[in-house]
Amino acid sequence: MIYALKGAGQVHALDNVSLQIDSGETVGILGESGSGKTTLAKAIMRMLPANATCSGGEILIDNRDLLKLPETELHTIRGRAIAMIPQDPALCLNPVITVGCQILEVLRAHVLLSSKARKVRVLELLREVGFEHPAKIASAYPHQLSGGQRQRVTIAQAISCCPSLVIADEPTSKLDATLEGETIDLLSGIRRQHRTALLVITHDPGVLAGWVDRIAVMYAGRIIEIGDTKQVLRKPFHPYTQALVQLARSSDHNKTRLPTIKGNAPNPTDVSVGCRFEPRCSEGMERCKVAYPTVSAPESDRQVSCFKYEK
Amino acid sequence: MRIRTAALIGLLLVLHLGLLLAGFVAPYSPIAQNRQLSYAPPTKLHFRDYTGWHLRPFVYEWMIAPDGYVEDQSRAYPVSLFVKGHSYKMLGLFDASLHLFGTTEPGKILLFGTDGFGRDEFSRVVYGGQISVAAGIVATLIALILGSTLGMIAGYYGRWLDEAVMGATELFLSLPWLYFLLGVRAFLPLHLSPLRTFFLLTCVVGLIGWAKPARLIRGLVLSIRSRNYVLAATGFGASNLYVVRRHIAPEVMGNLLTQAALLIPQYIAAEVTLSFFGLGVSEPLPSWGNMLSNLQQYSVLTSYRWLMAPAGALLITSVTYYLLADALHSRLKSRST
Amino acid sequence: MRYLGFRFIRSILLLLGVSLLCFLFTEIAPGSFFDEMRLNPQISPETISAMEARYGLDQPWPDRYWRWLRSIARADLGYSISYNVPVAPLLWSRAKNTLLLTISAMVLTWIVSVPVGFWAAVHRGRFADHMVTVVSALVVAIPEVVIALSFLAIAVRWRILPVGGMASVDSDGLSFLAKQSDIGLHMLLPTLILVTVESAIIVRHVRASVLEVLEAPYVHAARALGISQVRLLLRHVLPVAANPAITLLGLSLAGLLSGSLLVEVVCGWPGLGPLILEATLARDLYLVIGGLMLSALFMVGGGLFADALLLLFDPRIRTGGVDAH
Amino acid sequence: MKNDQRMPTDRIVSVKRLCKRYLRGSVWRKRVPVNAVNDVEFEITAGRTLALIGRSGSGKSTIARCVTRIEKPDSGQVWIDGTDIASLSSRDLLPFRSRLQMVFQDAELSMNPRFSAREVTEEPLLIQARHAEERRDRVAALMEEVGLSPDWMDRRIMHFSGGQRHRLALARALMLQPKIVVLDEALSGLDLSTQAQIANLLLDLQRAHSLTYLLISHDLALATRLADEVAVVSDGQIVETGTSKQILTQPVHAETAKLVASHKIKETKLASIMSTAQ
Repeated sequence: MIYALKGAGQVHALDNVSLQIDSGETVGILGESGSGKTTLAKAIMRMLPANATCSGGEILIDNRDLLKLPETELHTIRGRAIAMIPQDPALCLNPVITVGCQILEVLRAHVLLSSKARKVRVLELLREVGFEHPAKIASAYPHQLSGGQRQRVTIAQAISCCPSLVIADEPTSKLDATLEGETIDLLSGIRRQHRTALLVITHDPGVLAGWVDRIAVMYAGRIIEIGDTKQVLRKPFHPYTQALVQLARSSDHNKTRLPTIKGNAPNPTDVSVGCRFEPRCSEGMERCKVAYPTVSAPESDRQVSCFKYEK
Repeated sequence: MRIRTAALIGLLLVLHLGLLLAGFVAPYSPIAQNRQLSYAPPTKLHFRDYTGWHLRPFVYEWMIAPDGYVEDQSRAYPVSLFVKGHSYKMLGLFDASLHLFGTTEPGKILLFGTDGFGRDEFSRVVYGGQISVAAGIVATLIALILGSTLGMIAGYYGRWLDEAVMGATELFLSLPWLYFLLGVRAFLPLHLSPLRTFFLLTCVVGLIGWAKPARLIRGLVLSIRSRNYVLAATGFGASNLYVVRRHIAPEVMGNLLTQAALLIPQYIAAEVTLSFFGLGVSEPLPSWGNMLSNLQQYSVLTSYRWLMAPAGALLITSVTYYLLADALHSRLKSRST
Repeated sequence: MRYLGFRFIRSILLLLGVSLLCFLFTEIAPGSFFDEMRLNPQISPETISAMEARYGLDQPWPDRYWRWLRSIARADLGYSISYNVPVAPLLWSRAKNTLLLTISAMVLTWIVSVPVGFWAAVHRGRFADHMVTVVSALVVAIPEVVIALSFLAIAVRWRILPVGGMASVDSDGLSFLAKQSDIGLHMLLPTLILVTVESAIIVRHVRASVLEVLEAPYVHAARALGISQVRLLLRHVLPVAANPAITLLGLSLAGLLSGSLLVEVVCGWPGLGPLILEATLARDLYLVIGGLMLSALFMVGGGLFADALLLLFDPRIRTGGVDAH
Repeated sequence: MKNDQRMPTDRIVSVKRLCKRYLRGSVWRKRVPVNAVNDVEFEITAGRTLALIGRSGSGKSTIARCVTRIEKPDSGQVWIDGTDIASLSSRDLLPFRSRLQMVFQDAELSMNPRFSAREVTEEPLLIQARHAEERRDRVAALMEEVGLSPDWMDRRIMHFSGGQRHRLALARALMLQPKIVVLDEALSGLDLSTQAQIANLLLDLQRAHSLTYLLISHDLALATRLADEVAVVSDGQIVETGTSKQILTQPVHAETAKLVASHKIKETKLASIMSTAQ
């Protein structure tokens, strides 16, 4: 159970979140802003800001618990076992170092290779993420590349040491439509070649459809539904997921009102006992207000925490 | 944070009030010389004598002895508050002769001892402060007014005007300010009446110092002008004046305050340095600068430590100003993000 | 490279501007050296007007300015009236001492303050950081005059450092090496004062810019990729922080030169400072202008040096990306 | 494109041969024109919505800024309600300012952080110095209309969430009862649910005040859902226009085809999974 406090007063960013990712599997985290999905990613990488504390639970990577690891040994894990693709590629590259060197840095930190071999590996990586003439890109500086190219460089950095898990935090939110498609194809391509597990975080179900194995839906710091992508999108259980999926399905007849979820995002500071979606839930019941629904499994390897399915 | 700023402002107010009412605070006239008491150490306040404790402190008179001054224990002079003393012009308006503290004649209370001519150092520090601090404040006003207007014009009206103002600032900044100050002072006639020197000095310091605030204000105005909410305002048909009044001025005002708190101590130091070189306020009139200038002889520096008093006063004033600047700066940063 | 060329032209313009400014000062200055001479009766008015003609003070100011400019180009800065010696060699002999003092003070300041600023920023919040911030804030708050005098007082009282002048009285007899060490010893006090004053300012700037870089997203991203703290600091944080630090180099030269003037006068170091001060007191205009021009030359030279360094360190300028200034 | 000089009557907004060039690059770099807008022509009929779609950097927001005269176009005409405002001086432009409003991309930046909600919303009235007395009620009415509770009127901007700030920006834009509202990527960067709520709000407002929208966006799905006609912009030129249906079903120009293709991939993936959904 990860329970993080942040900012003035206690903000329960994550509450009783447990998630399993097998090697080579791709899991999508679907959640709106304020649902704690980015905090989860940071918690896994042990990159939480100073005022956040993990008050329980553990994070096992190849059954080594990260929470117990001292700070000094962490850098052997980061980039090697887990790597992160940052949300805003435009800002995440050092402006005064060439792109090639920045990838070289990651290799230097983890892989024992001669400097020549490392340079070759960098060019390989750049070609792998879709650059036709990697040499030119390697010698360029970040401000000379476009947004899409910078995104691909950060991906190359992440996969440089073939980590067992790659976390992509909102890989497509800063890009426009066409680049979004290219990034998704790139990510799914990498997953096949490197057999790495992938954790994709986004707020748009459309991004996850078709290539992600399992989806976990998060709301107000809790995972409210987990299941196989196809089944969750085809027959969502939790009312919140149903609304989200409905929103993503764009019907072609235009100028009609879109289905929406009434009310607005939960306030992270208030600690209400009942189910946090209750105020916006169309099928809210008395029970929802009083207690938090336990996790139930209406179908095989599907979990949802909502009183509708509780016997 | 709020208490710290208030406390600092309070301290500064007390300081400035003390300097303003120099006549009242200083027991003796800064110019009155007393040949027998040249380089006398500060008088010691006593509370106890052979009879026992006294609530009212009392002092002894200094007597010249072969190896310096020794206390003449024979007669004690009680120190009392609000004593009648030599008459002076209060705020240059009316004559008054009330002093904050003092002792009965012929006993003398010399908190900071005396200088070469036997003049009371404490009174000179108080009177000198008047000139130095006033010079600092007036120079800062000139520099800030000039700097902010030029900065605003450069930031707002852009292109060639911006180029011209920036060229001028770079020109002024490319000369070390003390050399520049000396240079300008050299071209002004040397012996002037104290008032004209003071006035000339502050203008010179102000005229040289406008470059830095101008560049800061220009940067600020440029950054605000490009913000979306200014574009939105122009979208509603806002005139330049409106944009300046509603969006740019509050931001600039905040920074001006911090700049002022930063510049005043620097310009006081500039005046003190100039007078230290003998180019500022001329001799009879006390100013922290020219009081320090006779410290240049090593003999004075080593044996008469209390003559460093003006340096102490200068230190306290500028440290308080810098602390105030710091507090204002952090308050400003927290408010505008 | 066009960047450096452009900066060079800009500095030439600056120098021209300064010379114009100085020349204007001579114009607006009420009276001149000769006024005093006119007062004393022995010198007849004809000789004064002849001398004025010799210095060409009677021609309209544009051609005087042009003639004066040409003379500067030939490094002949006019004639010092109070010393009866051409200004240029006099200035240059003193300027060497000032340069010696300023350059060594600057180098020392940068060796001291950049690591300290960096170290304080890295240990943000801990005791070291607080200590550095408080001390540097205090030193910045104390005016230079006070610092100079207190250092002088301490040095004089405890006789640890030779005070005043550039070489001890019996320095001619010493061997070359002993002479150098003797000058070095004499130089210690003024340099110490200058370094204290300057490094306080630079420590604060370096610490602020390093802190800013440490918060930058690309540093978080690099740390998330497992790059060790040390390597991260040296390879990622330092180069980015170098840019603001170098720009500061050019600016701090102004502070250093002004400081050196004060310190030279206080410590009696025979540099440009005391010379200009005497010239100001004697109202020897050409000497003062010469001094101003020379100090402007140092400043502009320093600025160009900083620009060259910037070109070396910051690729963004080389490749014409973000306009770093 | 008909190019008669006659002043188009039913078209409330008509732009002809609009050109705008930026010179980017500093003094010692040769000047490079960037997201130039050359020879753009389009029209919007009253009460309808035209969407400008294009990749980032294709110059679509420059067009928006020229139409609302936040920036002065180099050449061309912008007919608003029968008058060409492209070359008007800022003083004559004042009456048109109230008819033409722009909502910026990131709402947070388009509001002065020092202001309270009321100050932000009433700014247009302040500038145009109108309805001094019942300014407060107009602000309350509009805040209610965009779905914000009026008693939040005096809270500072910082306390509002992203979605709420977008609503505030809309309220501000409607303060002068404009006829035409230009939305520069007003919905990108929002969560799906907030995006849907704002989109519905836009539709309601259009119907209630018979507004004309010029929507700038890179998200084809959203644009086709909100707009009647779509114009595709590529490197500062309009390469194709048509109704949302035409654009989606038969894209002609290569750029449009690319946009529609990437949109379609996402669509088909979702649709195939959910074909059996209720």
